[in-house]
Amino acid sequence: MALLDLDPTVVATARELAARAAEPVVALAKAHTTVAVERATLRLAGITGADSTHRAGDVPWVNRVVDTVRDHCGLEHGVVLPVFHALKQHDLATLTDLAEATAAGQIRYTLPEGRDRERARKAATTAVTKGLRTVDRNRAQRDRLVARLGDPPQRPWIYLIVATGDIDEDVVQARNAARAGADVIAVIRSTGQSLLDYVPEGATHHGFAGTYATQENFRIMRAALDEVSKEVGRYVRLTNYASGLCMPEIAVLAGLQRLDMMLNDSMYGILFRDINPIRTFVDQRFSRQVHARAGIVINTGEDNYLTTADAVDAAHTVTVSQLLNEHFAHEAGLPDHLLGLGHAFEINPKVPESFRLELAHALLARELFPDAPLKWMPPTKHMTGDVFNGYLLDGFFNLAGVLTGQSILLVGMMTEAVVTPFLSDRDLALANVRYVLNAAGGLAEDFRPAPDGLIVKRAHQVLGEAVDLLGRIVEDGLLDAIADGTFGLMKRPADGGRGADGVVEKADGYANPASELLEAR
Amino acid sequence: MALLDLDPTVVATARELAARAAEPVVALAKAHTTVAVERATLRLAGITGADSTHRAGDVPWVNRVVDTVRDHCGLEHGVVLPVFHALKQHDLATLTDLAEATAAGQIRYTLPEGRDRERARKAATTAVTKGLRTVDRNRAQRDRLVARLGDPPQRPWIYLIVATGDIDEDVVQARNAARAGADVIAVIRSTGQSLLDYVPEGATHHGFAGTYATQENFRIMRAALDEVSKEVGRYVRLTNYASGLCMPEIAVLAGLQRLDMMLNDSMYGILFRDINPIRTFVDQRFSRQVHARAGIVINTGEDNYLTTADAVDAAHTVTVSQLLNEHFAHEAGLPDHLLGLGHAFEINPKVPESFRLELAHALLARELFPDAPLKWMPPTKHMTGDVFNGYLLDGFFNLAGVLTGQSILLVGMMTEAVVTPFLSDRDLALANVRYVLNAAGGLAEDFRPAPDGLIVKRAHQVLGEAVDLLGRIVEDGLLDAIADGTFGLMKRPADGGRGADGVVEKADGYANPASELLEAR
Amino acid sequence: MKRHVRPYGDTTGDGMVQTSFTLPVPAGPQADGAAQQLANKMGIDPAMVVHSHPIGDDFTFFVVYGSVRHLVDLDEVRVVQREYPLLSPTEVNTALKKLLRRKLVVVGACIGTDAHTVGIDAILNIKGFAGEKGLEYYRELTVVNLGAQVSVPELVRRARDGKADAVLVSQVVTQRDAHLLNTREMAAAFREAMGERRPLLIAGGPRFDPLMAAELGVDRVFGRGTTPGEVASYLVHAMHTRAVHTSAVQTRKDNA
Amino acid sequence: MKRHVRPYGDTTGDGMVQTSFTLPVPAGPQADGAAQQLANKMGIDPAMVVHSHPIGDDFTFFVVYGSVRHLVDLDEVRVVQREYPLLSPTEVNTALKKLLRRKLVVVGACIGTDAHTVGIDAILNIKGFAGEKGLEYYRELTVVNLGAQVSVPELVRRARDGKADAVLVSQVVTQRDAHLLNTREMAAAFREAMGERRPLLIAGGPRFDPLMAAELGVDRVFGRGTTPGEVASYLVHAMHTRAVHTSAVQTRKDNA
Ligand code: B12
Ligand code: B12
Ligand SMILES: Cc1ncc(COP(=O)(O)O)c(C=O)c1O
Ligand SMILES: Cc1ncc(COP(=O)(O)O)c(C=O)c1O
Repeated sequence: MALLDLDPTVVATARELAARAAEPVVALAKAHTTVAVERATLRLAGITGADSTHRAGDVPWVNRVVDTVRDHCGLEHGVVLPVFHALKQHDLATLTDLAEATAAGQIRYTLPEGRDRERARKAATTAVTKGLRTVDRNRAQRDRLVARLGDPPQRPWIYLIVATGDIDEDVVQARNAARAGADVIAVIRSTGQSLLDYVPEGATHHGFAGTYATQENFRIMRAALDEVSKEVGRYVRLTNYASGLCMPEIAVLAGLQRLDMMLNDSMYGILFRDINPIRTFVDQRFSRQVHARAGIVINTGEDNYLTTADAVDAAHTVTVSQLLNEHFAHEAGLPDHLLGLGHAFEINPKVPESFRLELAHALLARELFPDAPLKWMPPTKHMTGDVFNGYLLDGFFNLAGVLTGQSILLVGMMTEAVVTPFLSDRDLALANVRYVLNAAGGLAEDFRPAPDGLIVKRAHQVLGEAVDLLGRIVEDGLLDAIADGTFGLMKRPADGGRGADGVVEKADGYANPASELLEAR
Repeated sequence: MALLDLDPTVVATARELAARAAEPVVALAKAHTTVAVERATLRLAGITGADSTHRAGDVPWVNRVVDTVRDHCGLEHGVVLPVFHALKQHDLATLTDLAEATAAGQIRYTLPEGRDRERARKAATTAVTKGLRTVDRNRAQRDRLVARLGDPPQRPWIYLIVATGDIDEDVVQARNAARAGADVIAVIRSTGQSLLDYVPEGATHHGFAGTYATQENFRIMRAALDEVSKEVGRYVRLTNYASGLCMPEIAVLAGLQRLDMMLNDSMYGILFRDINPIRTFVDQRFSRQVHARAGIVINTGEDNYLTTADAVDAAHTVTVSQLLNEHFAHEAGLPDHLLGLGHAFEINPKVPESFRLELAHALLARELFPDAPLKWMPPTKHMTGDVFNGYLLDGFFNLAGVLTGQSILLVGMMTEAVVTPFLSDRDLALANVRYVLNAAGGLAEDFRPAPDGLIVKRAHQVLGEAVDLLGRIVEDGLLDAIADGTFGLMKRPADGGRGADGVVEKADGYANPASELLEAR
Repeated sequence: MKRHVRPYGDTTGDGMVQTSFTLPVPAGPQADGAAQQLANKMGIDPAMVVHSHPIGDDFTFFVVYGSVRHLVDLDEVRVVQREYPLLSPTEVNTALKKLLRRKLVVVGACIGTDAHTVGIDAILNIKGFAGEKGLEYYRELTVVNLGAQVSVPELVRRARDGKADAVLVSQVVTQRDAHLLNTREMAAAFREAMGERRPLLIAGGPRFDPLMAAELGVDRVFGRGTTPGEVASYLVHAMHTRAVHTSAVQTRKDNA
Repeated sequence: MKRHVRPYGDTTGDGMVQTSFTLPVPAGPQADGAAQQLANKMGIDPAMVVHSHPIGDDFTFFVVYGSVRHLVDLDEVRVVQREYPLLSPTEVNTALKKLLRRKLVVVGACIGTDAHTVGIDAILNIKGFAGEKGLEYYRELTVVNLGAQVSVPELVRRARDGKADAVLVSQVVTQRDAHLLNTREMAAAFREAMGERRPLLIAGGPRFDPLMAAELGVDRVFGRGTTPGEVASYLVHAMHTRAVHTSAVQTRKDNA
C-alpha cells in the first residue's frame, strides 16, 4: 500500500535520468577489461591454489599467470587465448600445472592466431562452462535447501555480522547467532583486504577487525551454516564482500561456494577505498553478471555515504546512488529480487523529529523499489560509548525497519563505537530485534503518514532533490560528479585511485568466454 | 482526534454504572468519620509538633489529642467540639498547649452543649478557616509561580521518583533530575509508613526504599524545588502520597506545604495495604476534598493491579477502577483537570503484538478521559536484571506515551528489578525520554489505528468487558466485588483490614468545620 | 570444561568486560582518569573509558570496557547444590504421608514492612509459578498464608498456634539490607520463643544469596526464580533429615 | 573535593557499580557462582548476579550489581594535563609567524590498513569539529592530508619530501592492537630514516590513551573528542619548545 503518494511520472523521470547518467559508464565498462576480470575468468576455468614458494608470501597461481601473460603479450585480447594456447602447446593437464611451469619460467605466452586461436577459445569455453555449471549447481542446491528448510518466517530478515578475524571463532559466533535467530550471517573482511590485488588462500586466523575472504573460508562457513540450517529448520544465508580490487574474483568464488549475498556496490570502492573509477566500473559489471548467474543477492553500500556526509543533507544522494545501482544491476542482468539496495538510519538523533525523518527516507526507498529486497543498515555514526542509549537507538532502528517494510535488517550493536561485536552484543542485539518484531510486528497497519505531514513532505523533497541532482549528473557526466565529491563528500577523479594500472582497453579480438556466456543470458 | 470510534452511548452507560456502583459507598463515607479525618481537621486548625517525651518515640500531638478525646467522649460528634471547648475552658492559647496539657493528664474532654457547643464550633471554624487560607494561599502562589516560570514546554510531563530514604540525598537527586529535565519529582515513601497510624515528624534520614512523608520533609523538598525551578525556568512539581492510614492528614500537610500532586487512590490502600475498606473510603473522600481545595492533582493507582494480575486479562479492571476513581473524585469536588488517572505498560513483552495491545489500552484511557491529566506508568513487573532490555522496554513505553497523548509520564528505570534507582539510572532514563520525545514527538500525527485492526478491536473489547464488570458490581455491591478479588486479584472483605477500629459512625450532631467548608464549595 | 576460565568478548581468553558507574567528581579529563584508575583497581587492564557524561555539576557517569586479568577458578565456585531430588507433587505427597502420618503445616508470610507478596504467593498459591502449581495444591500440605507486612511477633504467635512445621518468609525490599535485618530478627525470635523445637525456617526473595542461610540463622534460603516444586522437594528432604535426627535423639534418650 | 572517592549509586560511599560479561560456561547455578566469584575478584562485594542468560550451550551472559570496595585516590590519578594554553586561530597564527617566519607544514594520514578518515579530517579539514575550524583554516599552516590506508614508507617519503614539521596520524581500528602496532612502526621508521631531525609525531584516535605517547615513540597522543584548536595550540607549544631546545643545542654547539 502506497503511503507517500509519489508521482509516477517523477519516478519515471528519475529512472530515465539514472539510465542516461549510467550510459557512458556502461560503455566504458564494456570497452575495458581488468586484471581482476581476467583472473576471475581463469578461476571460472578452474585454476586454484597459490605459489607458496614465492618470497612475497603465498601468491595465487592465477596472479602469476595473468601477470606473466600481461608481460608477454598484453591482456587486451583477454587472458584465455594465450593461456589455453600455452596449455595445449605444452600439453599440460591443468591450469595449475601451467601456473607452476609459468612460475618456473618455462612458459612464453603468445596470442594464438587462426585455428590455434579457435582451439584455445573452444578449450577455454569448455573450461569456463564447467565452472559456470558448478555455479548453476550451487544455485539449484540453494533452491532445494530453501524449499526443504524454508525461508525465514518473517520480514525483515535478520542479518548479523561476525568479525573476529579468525574463521574458527567466526564459526562459533555464526552458529550461536543463527540459533539465536539470525537469518543471514555476514563475515566481515579484514581491513586492508580490499586493497590487495589478489585473493588470499586457505583458512585464515589473523585478520584485523574482520576475516580474510578466501575460498576456503567461504567453504568452511557455508558448511557450518548448512549444518546449523538443518538444526534451526531454516536456510541460513551467508554474505561476504565482492568489493575492492578483487571484486570479480570474489564474485566467482562466492558462486563456486554457494554464498547467498554479496556486498557489491558500483561506487563504494571508488569513494571509500580510493580505487580507480574505471577499474571499479569494469569490475563491477563483470561481478554483477556472475552474481546474476549465481542467484546471489547483491547488497549496495549507500549507507556508507551517511557516515561521511550528513544523513539529512545528503539523503538525496542515497536515492541517486540507489537508482544508479539499480540501473547498473539491471544492465548486468540482475533482476529486482536480487537487488539488496542499501540505506541507513544515520540521522543525528539530536535532530528534532529525527525518527520521523528516518521513516520518510526509509519509506521513500521502499516505495521507489517495491520489489527489491532492501537492506536497512543500523546507526553507526551517532553511536557512542553510551551503550545503553545505543541499545535504545538500535531498537528504534528496528522499529523503523518494521514500520516501513524493510526486507533485510542489518542488526545494530550497542558496542558500535567501541569494539567489533562481542558474542553477547550479538545476543542482546537479537533480543532487541525479537522484541520489536514480536511486540510491534503489525504496527505498520496503523502507520499512516499524515497526507500533508512531515514524513510525506520530506519524502517528496528528497525525491525532488534526487531528480535535480540526476539532471546535473547527466549534464556533467557521472565521473565528474564523483570527482566533485557528490557522494559521501569524497572527491575521486576518474584518473586517480589505486588499481588504475590494472585496467586494459579491449582490443578488437578480445575474447572472454565467461563474459560471453554471462552476457548471452 | 478520536481514533477508536468509541460508541458514546456505551461510554455514557459505563459512567452511569460507575456512579451507581459508587453510590452506596459514598453514602457510607458520608455517614462515617475516622481518627485520621479528625486528626486532619485538627491539623487544619493549626496543631503541630509531637510529644518527644513519650516512650514509644515521637507521638504527634494530634494523635495524643484525638486518642484522648475518643477515650473521654468518643468521636462520633467530631473532635473539634470537645477540643475547642476544652481550649476555652482551660483558657489555653494554642492547640499545642492543649496537647501538652492533655499529655500531662490535665484535660478531661467532654462534648459541649448549647452555647458552649456553638462557641466551640465557631472557634474551630475560625481556626480551620485559617488553615484553609494557608492552603488557598499556596494554591495562589503555585499559580503565580507557574505564570512566572511556566509549565513544562511539552506533553507528557516528565515525572521522576527519588527514593533514597534520606531527605538530604533526595534533595541532591531531585535537583539533578530537574536540571536533567524532570517536570515532576515524586519522593517515594519508606516501606511501612502507610501502616503507621500517625505521621512522623521532622526531617528524616533512615527510610527503607523511600523517605518518610513528614511536613518538614515536604517543606525541605518544596523549597529545594522552588530554587531549582528558578534555575531551570519552569515550575517543577512535587508529589507525595496521600495514602495509607493517614491519608487525610497527609493531604492536609500537602496543602499546607504546596505539594502539587498526590498519589491518592480510592482502593489502593484496601488492596495493597490491607487497610479496612470503610476506613479507606471515608479517608479518601475527605482527602480528595482537601486536594480539590488545594488544586492538587491526584494520581490514582490502577497501575498496581497489573503487577499482581495479568495486564491483558485484567485490562478492563483498570478501566472500571478509573471510572470509579473518576466518580469518587468528581463527587469530592475534583474537576477533570486534577484527575491524574493511572494506567500502565505492564503487558508481558513476550506476548505477540504486546506493544500494539499497550497502545490500545493507553488510547482507550485517553479517549475515555480526554480532559484528565492521565498518568502513564512504566513497565515494572516484566523488567528483569537485563538492564539493556529494560532500557529498550522503557523506550517503547515512552513511545507509547507519546503516540497516545499521555499527560504525565512516570519515567521507567532500567534497574527496576534490581535496586531503587541510582543517580545514573535516572540520568539515563531521562536521556531515553528526551530521545523519544525529540525524535518521535510528532509521530502521533502518523498513528492511525486501522479501523478494524487489532488496536481498535482490542479497545472496544476492553471497554465492553468493563461495562459488563460494572454491571455485575452494581448488582453485587462494590464492597463485595472488592472482597471477591475483582481488583488486582486481592480479596479484601469489608470488615477486615487494618485501621477498622479507627472508623466511627457519625452521630446526629457531628460537627466538622473542615468538612463543612470543603463540602460547601 | 576447563578449570580456569576468563570472560569472553569475541576470542577465547580475551577477558573482556563492560562496567558502568558514577563517581562524585566533576566531568573532565581528571574524572576520566579517576574512572580509569578504578577500572584498573578492579583488575581491568587495559581499560577503555568509552563514555563519560556529567550528571549535574558534581557527578560523572562512565562506561568502561576492557580486559579483566582475573581467572575464574571453577573448582572454587561455591554454590548451594541441591542435595535432594526434585520430586513431583505425587511423590511429595506420598513421602510426607509415609513420614508424618499427618499433614505438614506450612506458614508463609512477607515480614517486616515488606508488602511484596507476589513472590511468596508464587510459591504458596495454587496458581504457582513457571507452570508449577504452588504448595496449596499439595494434598499433604496445610498452607497458611499470612500475607504481607506481618510483624515478627505476630508470625511467631501464628506459627506456634498453628503448630507450623515450616515457616516460609519472603523478603523483596533490600535497601539498607532490610531483608537481612528482618530475617535475622525473625530467626532470633523463633530461637528465643521455641528453642530446639522451632519450625523449619525458610527465607526467600530475589536478592538473597542462598549461601547465607547459616549466617542468617535459617535452614534454607531460596533466591530468584525459585519454583514451588523445589521448595516442596526440600520440605520432604528436610523433614526426613529432622525425623532421622529426632529419632536418633529419641533413641539416645531411651537408652540413657 | 575529597581525595578519596567511591562510586555513587544513590548514597555517598555506597560504591555501587554495574558490570556485564560473558563466561564460557553453560548456564546454571554453577555459572552464576562463577560470575559471583569473578565479581568478587574485581572487588565487588556483596555482588548480586541479577541476570544470567545462556548464549548457546557453552556460554552465559551475566549482569552483576554490587558495591566495589576500592577507593579512588584522586591524587594518584594520572592524566595528560594540557600544559599549554588553548589559543584562538589568530593567536596560533601570530605565534607561529613569530616563531618560524614561514608556514608550518603539517602532513596528516590514516596509516596502515585503516581507512577511517573522518577523525583526521575533523582535525585537518576546514569544516572542522565541534564548531571549531580545522587546521586548513589556519593561515600559517600548510596542511597536506594524505588520506587513508597510507603505508608507513609512503608516509615517511611524503613527510620528508614535503619538509613536514609535524606528522599527524590517525588510528581508529584497534582490534588486535592494530593502532599500537602501526603507531610504533611509524615512529620507528621516522627514527630510522631521520633520527633527531624527524618531524613532530602526533597520533590520534578514539581508543588511544594519551598517557602512552612515550611508550609508542611519539610526541603526543590525542584521544576521543579532540578538537582542532587543541591540536593547533599544541603545535605552537611544541614548536616553541623545539625552538628553545634547538637554539640551546645550537648555542652549545656554537660554544664548543
Ligand atoms: C510487584 C511489585 C510491587 C507491587 C507489590 C504487589 C504485591 N502484592 O506483591 C507494589 C506495586 C504494591 C509494589 C510496591 C512497592 N515496591 Co515494589 N516491586 C514490584 C516489582 C515490580 C515486581 C516484584 C514481583 O512481583 N516479582 C515477581 C515475583 C514472582 O518474583 P520474586 O518476588 O523474586 O519471587 C520469586 C523468588 O524471589 C522466590 N521467592 C520470593 N519470596 C520467597 C519466599 C520463599 C519462602 C521462597 C521459598 C521463595 C521466594 O520465589 C519467587 C518465584 O520464583 C519489583 C520490580 C521487579 N521487576 O522485580 C518492585 C520492587 C521489588 N519494589 C520495590 C519498592 C521499593 C517498592 C516500594 C517500597 C516503593 C515505594 N516506596 O512506594 C513499594 C512499597 C512496597 C512495600 N511496602 O514493600 C523495589 C525494591 C528495591 C530494593 N531492592 O530494595 C523494587 C525492586 C523496584 C525498584 N527497583 O525500586 N511493588
Ligand atoms: C564512519 C565509520 C566507517 C566508515 C569510514 C569512512 C571514512 N572515510 O572514514 C566506513 C563505513 C568506510 C567504515 C568501514 C569500516 N569500519 Co568503521 N566505523 C565508522 C564509525 C561508524 C564512525 C567513526 C567516525 O567517523 N567517528 C567520528 C570521528 C570524528 O571520531 P574519531 O575517529 O574518534 O576522531 C576523533 C578523535 O578520535 C580524534 N582523532 C582521530 N584521529 C586523530 C588523529 C590525530 C592526529 C588527532 C590529533 C586526533 C585524532 O579527533 C577526532 C575528533 O574528535 C565507527 C563506529 C563509531 N561510532 O565510532 C566504526 C568503526 C571505527 N569501524 C570499525 C570497523 C571494524 C570497520 C571495518 C574494518 C569493518 C569491515 N571489516 O568492513 C571497515 C573497514 C575500514 C578500514 N579498512 O579501516 C570498528 C573498529 C573496531 C575496533 N575498535 O577495532 C568501529 C569501531 C565499528 C565497530 N564497532 O565495529 N567505517
Ligand atoms: C558496499 C561495500 N563494500 C565493501 C565494504 C567493506 O569493504 P572493505 O572490505 O573494502 O573494507 C563495505 C563496508 O561495509 C560496503 O558497504
Ligand atoms: C495510589 C498509590 N498510593 C500509595 C502508594 C505507595 O504506597 P505505600 O507508601 O503505602 O507503600 C502507591 C504505590 O506506588 C500507589 O500507587
